[in-house]
Amino acid sequence: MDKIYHSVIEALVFASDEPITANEIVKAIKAIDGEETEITNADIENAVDKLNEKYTTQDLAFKILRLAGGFVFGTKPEFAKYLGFLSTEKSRRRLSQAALETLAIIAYKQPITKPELETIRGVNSDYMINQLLEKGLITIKGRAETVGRPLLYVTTNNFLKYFGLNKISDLPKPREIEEIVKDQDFLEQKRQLLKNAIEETMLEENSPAEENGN
Amino acid sequence: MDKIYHSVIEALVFASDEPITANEIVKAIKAIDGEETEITNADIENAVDKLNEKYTTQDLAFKILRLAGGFVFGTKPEFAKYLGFLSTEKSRRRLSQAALETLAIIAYKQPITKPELETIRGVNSDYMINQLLEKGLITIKGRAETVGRPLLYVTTNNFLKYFGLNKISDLPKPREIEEIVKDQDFLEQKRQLLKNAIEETMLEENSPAEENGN
Amino acid sequence: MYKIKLKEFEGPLDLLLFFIKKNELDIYDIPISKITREFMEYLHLMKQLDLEIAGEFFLMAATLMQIKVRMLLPREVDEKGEEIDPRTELVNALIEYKRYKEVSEELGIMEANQRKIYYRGNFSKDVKENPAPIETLLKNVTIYNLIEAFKNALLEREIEPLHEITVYNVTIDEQMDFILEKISQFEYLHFLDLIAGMREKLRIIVTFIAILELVKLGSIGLKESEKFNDFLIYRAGNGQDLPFGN
Repeated sequence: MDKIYHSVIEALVFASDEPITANEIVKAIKAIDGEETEITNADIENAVDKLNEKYTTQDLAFKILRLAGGFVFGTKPEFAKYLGFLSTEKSRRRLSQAALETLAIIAYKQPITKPELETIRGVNSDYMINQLLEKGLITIKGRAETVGRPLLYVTTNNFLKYFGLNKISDLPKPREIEEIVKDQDFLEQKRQLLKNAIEETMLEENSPAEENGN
Repeated sequence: MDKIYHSVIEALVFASDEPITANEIVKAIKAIDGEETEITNADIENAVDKLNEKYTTQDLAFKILRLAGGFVFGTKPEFAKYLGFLSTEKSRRRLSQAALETLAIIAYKQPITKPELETIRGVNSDYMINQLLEKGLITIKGRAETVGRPLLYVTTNNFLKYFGLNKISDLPKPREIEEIVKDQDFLEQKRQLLKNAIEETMLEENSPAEENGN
Repeated sequence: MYKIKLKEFEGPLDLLLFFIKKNELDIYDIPISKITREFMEYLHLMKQLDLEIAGEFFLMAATLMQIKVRMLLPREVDEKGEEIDPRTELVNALIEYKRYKEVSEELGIMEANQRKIYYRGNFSKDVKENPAPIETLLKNVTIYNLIEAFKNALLEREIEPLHEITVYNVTIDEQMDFILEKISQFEYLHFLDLIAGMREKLRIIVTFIAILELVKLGSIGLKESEKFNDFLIYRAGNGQDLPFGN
């Protein structure tokens, strides 16, 4: 790829208000310089890496991020305190624990129906689904083929952007069940068990029959 | 002025929604690092010149411009032809909103004539219909039996694919969404009150749970 | 003793996990009567505070009681002849829920990190030649946006809530009379003027159908207007022959 295209790619990413994909960049360049222009998505990826190297060397306050499948310029986190002064947008409320929990389940289980989601959460989730739909973090994608054909929910591009992810597979993996069980937390708890058992016996004196379960 | 402030200024100009003035930059820095920080409007002007020198030397595709008494980043004019490929944020939003509205009405009311569509939208829809036809999201399916026998528009398979639907009856009913919203705000408020009340009670006194529990 | 700051409980599973952690219990060997008692006491407290308790908590209470009873009975066996622990289902649900609860905490950290990043704010000085808007028609829109757009398009003209059925006292015949009466006063009538005072979408539609009917009967004719989305209505030859009721 021609050296000049580094600058064109830089300009295209810089001038785009949303993450721009390698595809779109290639399309833009071919639209101007002709379909025969030799440039591939891989060239774009390489150019972005080279550009970022330059920004690091030159100590620029921003660099190109890979977000929601595209490229976008973003500031380095260390300037956040100064930038917070500018904007009211960032002061918007963070997501509640319930919203994060609902999102996590939808993100990993997508496409997922409301009944499936509610089984895992153990609570009615109408309100949360509505909130997340309104915030554009999830959307509806068709219907399940099960009884009643309930709507299917999936996460959106906005979800990726909101959490700084490039693609859905970049999500942190939930721990396997065995891991959770082997977890330090639980090992510790096992060690505590003896102690607890003694305590419980003392507490349970009135109703020893009930503790068959242990 | 501290060298670090070059980067802070760079970040502020980059992230500001409006052209940012030297005054505002000074204010932001002093707000974070203290009123006694030695920094003047002239320092800002100098820093911007230095930054621009760096962008030129490094052959970057953008630089800081002086506009309406403030600073703003802009890409160099030589890339204008490539950037034409991206539309500006505002026109994109407007376009997308109108296209979406037209498409939504056609999807839910199909088959529908242009007069019917325009009665609902309240605006001439020639342009939008053409755009959607061109994109292959809608198509013509015969004529209505009413006066003038206007063309009937329906959505296409492409439309289904775009929205991840199997068939048109998979479209969520507006009422299904309505039901998710219903009364949930009120319930949520109640839930919040409940949580606060419990938190306070448990913090302030030995809860009855503890006493009864043993 | 109990002076721990109670976190938000997202539901009965969350509450049970809290009890398990607080009492440092083994999730695979939950002392069911102890935890049932704690759970019931929590519900009791909520009731004392005169707070509404979500149905899911009652359901969980019932489930716990049921498990408790089954713990006292001889163990059922599965097809392999192995004893079935009555707690298994609950334990699985708790672990599954815990997995996502953990991840949601990570998502919270990612959210916090992402909020430190700012994107470019002002694009006004980027020179762009020949913008190609067609390429960005419907970028990043989803079904939800589609429903929203549909709702908004209809709601703009609607006063009453969607789910309320209102009977409008408007018929096609009435609107035909109305149009003929109007047209008897003026030579031309703008469609937009005709519907200007109408608030309900249904009335406009009925009026529209009435116009089409009158055209079919040859009572009125339609003509292009200089304005978009408007047309002119004019008296046609045999219009006088029709009864208008006055």
